[in-house]
Amino acid sequence: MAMLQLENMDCGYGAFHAVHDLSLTIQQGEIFALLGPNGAGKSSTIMSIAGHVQLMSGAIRFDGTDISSLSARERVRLGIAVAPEGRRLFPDLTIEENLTVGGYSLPKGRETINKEIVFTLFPRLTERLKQPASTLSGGEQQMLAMGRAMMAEPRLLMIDEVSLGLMPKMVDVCYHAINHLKSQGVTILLVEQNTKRALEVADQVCVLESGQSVWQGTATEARKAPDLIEAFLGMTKEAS
Amino acid sequence: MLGLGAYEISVITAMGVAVIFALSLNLITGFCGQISLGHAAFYGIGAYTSALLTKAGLPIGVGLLGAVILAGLVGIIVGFASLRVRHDFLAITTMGVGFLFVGITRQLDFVGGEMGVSGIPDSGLSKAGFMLFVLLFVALTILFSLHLKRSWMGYSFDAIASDEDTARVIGLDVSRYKLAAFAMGTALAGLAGALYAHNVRFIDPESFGFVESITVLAMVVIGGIGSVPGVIFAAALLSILPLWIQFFDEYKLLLYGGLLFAMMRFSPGGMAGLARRIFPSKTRGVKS
Amino acid sequence: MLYVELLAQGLVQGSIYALVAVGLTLVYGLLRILHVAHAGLFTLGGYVGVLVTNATGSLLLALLVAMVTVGIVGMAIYRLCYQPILDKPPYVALIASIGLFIAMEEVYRLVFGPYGISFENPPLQDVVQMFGVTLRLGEVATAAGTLLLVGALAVFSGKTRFGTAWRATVTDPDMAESFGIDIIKVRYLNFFIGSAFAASAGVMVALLNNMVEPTMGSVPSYKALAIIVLGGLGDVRGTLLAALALGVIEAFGTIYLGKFLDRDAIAFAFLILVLMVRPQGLFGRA
Amino acid sequence: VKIGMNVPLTGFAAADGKSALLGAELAIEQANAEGGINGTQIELIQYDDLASPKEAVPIANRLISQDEVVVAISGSYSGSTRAAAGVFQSEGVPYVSAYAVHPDITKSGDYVFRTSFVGEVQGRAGAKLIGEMLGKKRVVVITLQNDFGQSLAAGFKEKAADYGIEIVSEYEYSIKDRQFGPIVTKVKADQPDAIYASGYFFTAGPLVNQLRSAGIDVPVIGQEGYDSDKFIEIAGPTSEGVLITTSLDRDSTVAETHDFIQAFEKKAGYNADMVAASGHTAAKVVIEAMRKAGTTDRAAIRDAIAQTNLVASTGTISFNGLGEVKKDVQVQIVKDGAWHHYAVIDDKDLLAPPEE
Amino acid sequence: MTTLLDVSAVTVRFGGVTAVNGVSFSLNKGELLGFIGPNGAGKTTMMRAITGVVTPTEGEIRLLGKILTKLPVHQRVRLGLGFSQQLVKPFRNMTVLENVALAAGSRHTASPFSALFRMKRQREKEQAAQLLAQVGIADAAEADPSNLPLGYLKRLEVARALALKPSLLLLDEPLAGLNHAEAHKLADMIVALNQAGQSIILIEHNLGEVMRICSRLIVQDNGNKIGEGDPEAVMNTSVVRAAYLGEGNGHAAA
Ligand SMILES: Nc1ncnc2c1ncn2[C@@H]1O[C@H](COP(=O)(O)OP(=O)(O)OP(=O)(O)O)[C@@H](O)[C@H]1O
Ligand SMILES: Nc1ncnc2c1ncn2[C@@H]1O[C@H](COP(=O)(O)OP(=O)(O)OP(=O)(O)O)[C@@H](O)[C@H]1O
Ligand SMILES: [Mg+2]
Ligand SMILES: [Mg+2]
Repeated sequence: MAMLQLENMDCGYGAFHAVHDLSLTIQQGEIFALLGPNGAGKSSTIMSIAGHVQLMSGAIRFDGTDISSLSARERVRLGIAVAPEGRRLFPDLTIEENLTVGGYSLPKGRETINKEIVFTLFPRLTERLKQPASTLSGGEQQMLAMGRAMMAEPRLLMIDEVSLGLMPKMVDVCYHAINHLKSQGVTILLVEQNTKRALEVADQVCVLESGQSVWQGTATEARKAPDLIEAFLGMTKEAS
Repeated sequence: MLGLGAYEISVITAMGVAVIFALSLNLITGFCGQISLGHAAFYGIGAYTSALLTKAGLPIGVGLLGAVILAGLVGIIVGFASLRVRHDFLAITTMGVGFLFVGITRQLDFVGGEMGVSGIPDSGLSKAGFMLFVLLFVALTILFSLHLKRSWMGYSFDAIASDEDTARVIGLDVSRYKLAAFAMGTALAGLAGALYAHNVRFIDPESFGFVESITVLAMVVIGGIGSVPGVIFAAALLSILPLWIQFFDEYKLLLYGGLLFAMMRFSPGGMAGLARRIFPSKTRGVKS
Repeated sequence: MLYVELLAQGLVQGSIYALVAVGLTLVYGLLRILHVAHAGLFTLGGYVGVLVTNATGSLLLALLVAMVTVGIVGMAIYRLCYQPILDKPPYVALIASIGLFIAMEEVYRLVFGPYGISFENPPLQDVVQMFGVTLRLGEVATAAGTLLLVGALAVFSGKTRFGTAWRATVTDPDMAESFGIDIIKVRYLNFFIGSAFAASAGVMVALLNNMVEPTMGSVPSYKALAIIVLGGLGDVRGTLLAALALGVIEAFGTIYLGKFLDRDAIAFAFLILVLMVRPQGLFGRA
Repeated sequence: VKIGMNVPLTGFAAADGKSALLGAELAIEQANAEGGINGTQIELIQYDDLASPKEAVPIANRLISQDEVVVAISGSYSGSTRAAAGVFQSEGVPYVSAYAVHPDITKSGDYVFRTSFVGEVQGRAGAKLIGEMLGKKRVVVITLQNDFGQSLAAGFKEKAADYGIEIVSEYEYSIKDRQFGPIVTKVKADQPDAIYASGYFFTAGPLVNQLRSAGIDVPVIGQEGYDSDKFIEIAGPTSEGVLITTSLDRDSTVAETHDFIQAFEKKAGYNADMVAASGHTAAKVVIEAMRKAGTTDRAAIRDAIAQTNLVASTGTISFNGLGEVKKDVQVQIVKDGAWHHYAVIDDKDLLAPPEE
Repeated sequence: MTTLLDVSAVTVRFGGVTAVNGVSFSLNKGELLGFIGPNGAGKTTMMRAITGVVTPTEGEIRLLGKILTKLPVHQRVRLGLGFSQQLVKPFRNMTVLENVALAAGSRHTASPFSALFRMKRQREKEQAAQLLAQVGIADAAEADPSNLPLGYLKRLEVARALALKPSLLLLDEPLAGLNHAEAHKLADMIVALNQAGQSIILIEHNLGEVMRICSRLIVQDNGNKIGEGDPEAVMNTSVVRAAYLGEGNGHAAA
């Protein structure tokens, strides 16, 4: 079943269109990778689904209903959570409090359970429960951002730049977490610069360039089409 | 007298003083990003210094010079405080400096205490002559402001106003720049205060209190913080607004307050922002 | 004994400061606005308090009416005045707020007259003796009420889930919303509580002076700013302690330093001294 | 003919400005009803000066050069009156201050007059009242920190010893204060026989109330700043017995004063106070002088003002060489919730205003 | 070979947390040193200690023999440190070009007084334009940094640091947020700089690029130095593999 559908979506800032006429469909339970060079409009797409970047035309359907007029708060109640670009943690709040806010849309009872899950995935966070988020290292912040989004028990989890600033071992941990979530039935939309890594886990792929979709298909197809990789993702042979 | 009546001359003189005063704060707050809620203290220091020096028989030139120097020196001291505290903490610290100034002058007998200083000598020029004298300083202040804005110092101020820590990372000695801003801005405020003293010829502590500090900040913000033409325009306008709207009688101050509010509410960029909206220049974006 | 009495007087004055300043802290904490017009709401509270008491004879009712109406006016001010300029630099809101404050004072003068109004039968004028200190009932009620209200608020904002949500809204409203926090509600509630506190202070001051005047808010308009800075900006407990400390400093200062510095100058001299040693305020985090 | 006036109509001083303006208007209406000045009607031109020196200078220039007023009066506070006086003096326009107390106002020159007491004079009268008439010797002085309070205190202290007064201690407060807890506490410990407290009704009302609530029941002596029904309203029953030195006698049998009190109440809708009477007196002084001079020549009018000998609402007015008023001091007391006659001090030597 | 930077036994503590624990290393002129380690290992903290944003609890840092430890940030920059931060911080009230030109004019801004008498900016703007082209964001020269995607801002940071003509360039994760091609290009540029004589310390998690371009590696974990030397050799030690690399994935190490 289609969980999320973007229909001819245009979004942007003021008069500036960051994304034009984007249509895509994400199925329940799959991992969808949004790829493309800097400034392609990946983050804008995610933030528009989350309700923060202005939708200019088109529709965003979640479970079949158009949610484009809903506020960000109503969207999280439907099960959409985001780990945004730049993490955007609450800097003055401690790790623990950041997680509490993550679970704010749920009844209080779920909070403890979900925290356990996050701590199992990212044990590093347990060591620093009372440390303000602003003083965490880059990688720790990334873990907390993912953990915070997981606290909302989302049905659709959007992660912008999964492996940004993470050491190789930590990248593994994060992808492990993503696979784990998938196995729980969570749908995942991810943005990733590490194309190779993304193609390993994704089911579907969309490549954006200058705000437009230039290629869509399954990850298997993408892996089998080196020209495509060459053309759109900018990977050169020697780097891959 | 240039075809102007005594009233027009006194109005233009008052406007001129206000313009110098507002531009002096614009150096600190507009250019360097250091908000001050106690700027009237330096205006007051200038006024008192020149008043007392000239009353002691010294020529007005010495009075003005003394005002500039003393206000600037005290400004540097307060500038040192700005190195410790930032943003809103700085705003409130400077506000405290303003209250301290008033509190101290009230009790200091040799500056007249509560009674203030009256019988301050006039410039020795005619009313029109003094107006031209003030306008000369206005012109110099404007030229200096424009020059500063275009110099590398103004460029560095921009960086400090935006992000002090990053300014250090590109090698700027932020402390010295901030001190320089305070020294220049407060010295100019001292000049404005001295001119005020010789114009009104009576000063008392209350004339340099919190209300005056707020008024001058309002001039800067309503003009469009950092914009030289905007601040000039706003200072000239706000300084005579109470005289202009006399016919509103009882509703005068209500109107004044309402205008301050409405200006910020509907044109947060001040007059400079308003002008930009009316005459838009080309907008900047990624050229791709 | 004299010292104890001075201390008591200082604490009473401090608790009035606290009631006004806590509202300001809430607004500052949430929106980073130096909300000078807050002092105008304090005055409005005083007017409503006196008018309702004179009409009904009940101070308690008057207090309640003042808190609710002023709370609502506070929300309206947020909606009409601040919300549209939230994304602008802070001094924009500061000047707007000052303009609003001037206009409010003038409205009070035009509507209620320049001389101010008083209680026909001032309540709580009896004198009580406690621990050898003589206080008016009104003063005792002020101090006790403040501790109760501000204490409850401190617990609420520090310990509860809603308090955490409130603090999250402070730094990143968009993200807070993305996790289900109703930021509009948080802000309205914030203005309501802050303004209601100011109103209660207004009523108590009206009672202690038996007078409200249009310019009653002029001292709180800047002193409350000093207090929230002293308290570390945005922290309820810090504000309470700073307000009490300032009240006590002023009480002793008026007697022993009054010849050299006026009350405001004493307060600000203290503030500057503190900030030079602790730039983040008495109770602020570095 | 035009009379100019600068007066605060908005802002913190608006209450006094309103009284002063209404008082002056009343005097002009009365004069116009009697045929104005030798047949010509008088017009009052007033501007709001916010009680600020900065505003007062252009306003004075405007009154002189645009409105071409013949004389001017001040219904404002010291700062703006002092600043405007310089302009009027240098342009040779007679200027009469209604109730501003700053000693330097009349020192601006020979065109500047004042119909109210300088602070020192009233302070001396206060010393006589306490030391001699009430026979109290241990006195606490509570001084308002402004020109008014300072000059009162100076006059009081100057004469205190002459009347055998010992000043136990002195406290100062700011015009913004309404809460006097610490001072009251300390005064209680001082155990004085009487309290000499300067202030205005809006500071003195709370002060007296707080002194009495704390159980201090020695006499409190104030001055014309208290002189308003508002004082009694604010201090409530605790105002009973408070004495002040002032210029307006509520129980006066002098027709001029009596009539003024009634006419003012009719015009304003509230009871006359010292400021209203002073505004009325200042206007009346310039009107009488213009009548006597019989010309609009400013120098002639100035001379006529200097020669004034006039019965006005605030007593019989004449000026000394400096332009300071010579008149008796009224002592009023609060009885049964209203101001009433208590005594008159007419000691010419004691009340002699400064000559320079 | 001259020693450019000498870090000896530096420890940094924040309250109870020891972010850097007695680390020593040195850097020769002309080197391109990779500084790697797990998340939270204290790399950024070490860099901040070098630049003066944090004060080491213990230890000493020298640049060309001169002790830096007591100097404020801007003086260290003037002695020849240039750095690009992990969290980007552009000046938001000027264009991208102006951001870089201001740094390029650092000789004008050494003292406020002399800055007041210098006006011309043309040369610095040209230099800035050149640097922007070098890092690959010439198209954004006139843009307002607030509207730029992260990938651009990262490169703006690098260009601004380069504009200072530092004798030692510190780069904290400059490649993060860039895609393969962009990262590769920027890495090539770093190599080119290095070959032109620029000494560089590079903090980076993009191991592929690190292994490709660095001549020497230092590995830090939990505040402690756990490895140093030739990249291949270092990466093959078991401590490093355990701490840093994932469960046997074939990181295209070189
Ligand atoms: N706040 C903003 N205001 C105006 N324009 C913006 C804003 N944020 C982004 N843009 C513009 O929108 C376009 C798309 O940016 P977006 O951040 O969505 O790209 P991205 O694909 O996420 O890039 P990256 O990989 O660098 O994160 C860019 O041209 C950018 O300049
Ligand atoms: N001000 C601080 N207070 C408390 N702990 C801090 C503070 N600053 C940093 N830390 C801690 O010090 C450790 C080292 O942080 P640092 O930022 O140096 O790591 P890093 O090696 O750069 O990591 P990353 O690769 O994730 O950026 C982290 O665990 C961090 O939480
Ligand atoms: Mg992005
Ligand atoms: Mg780091």
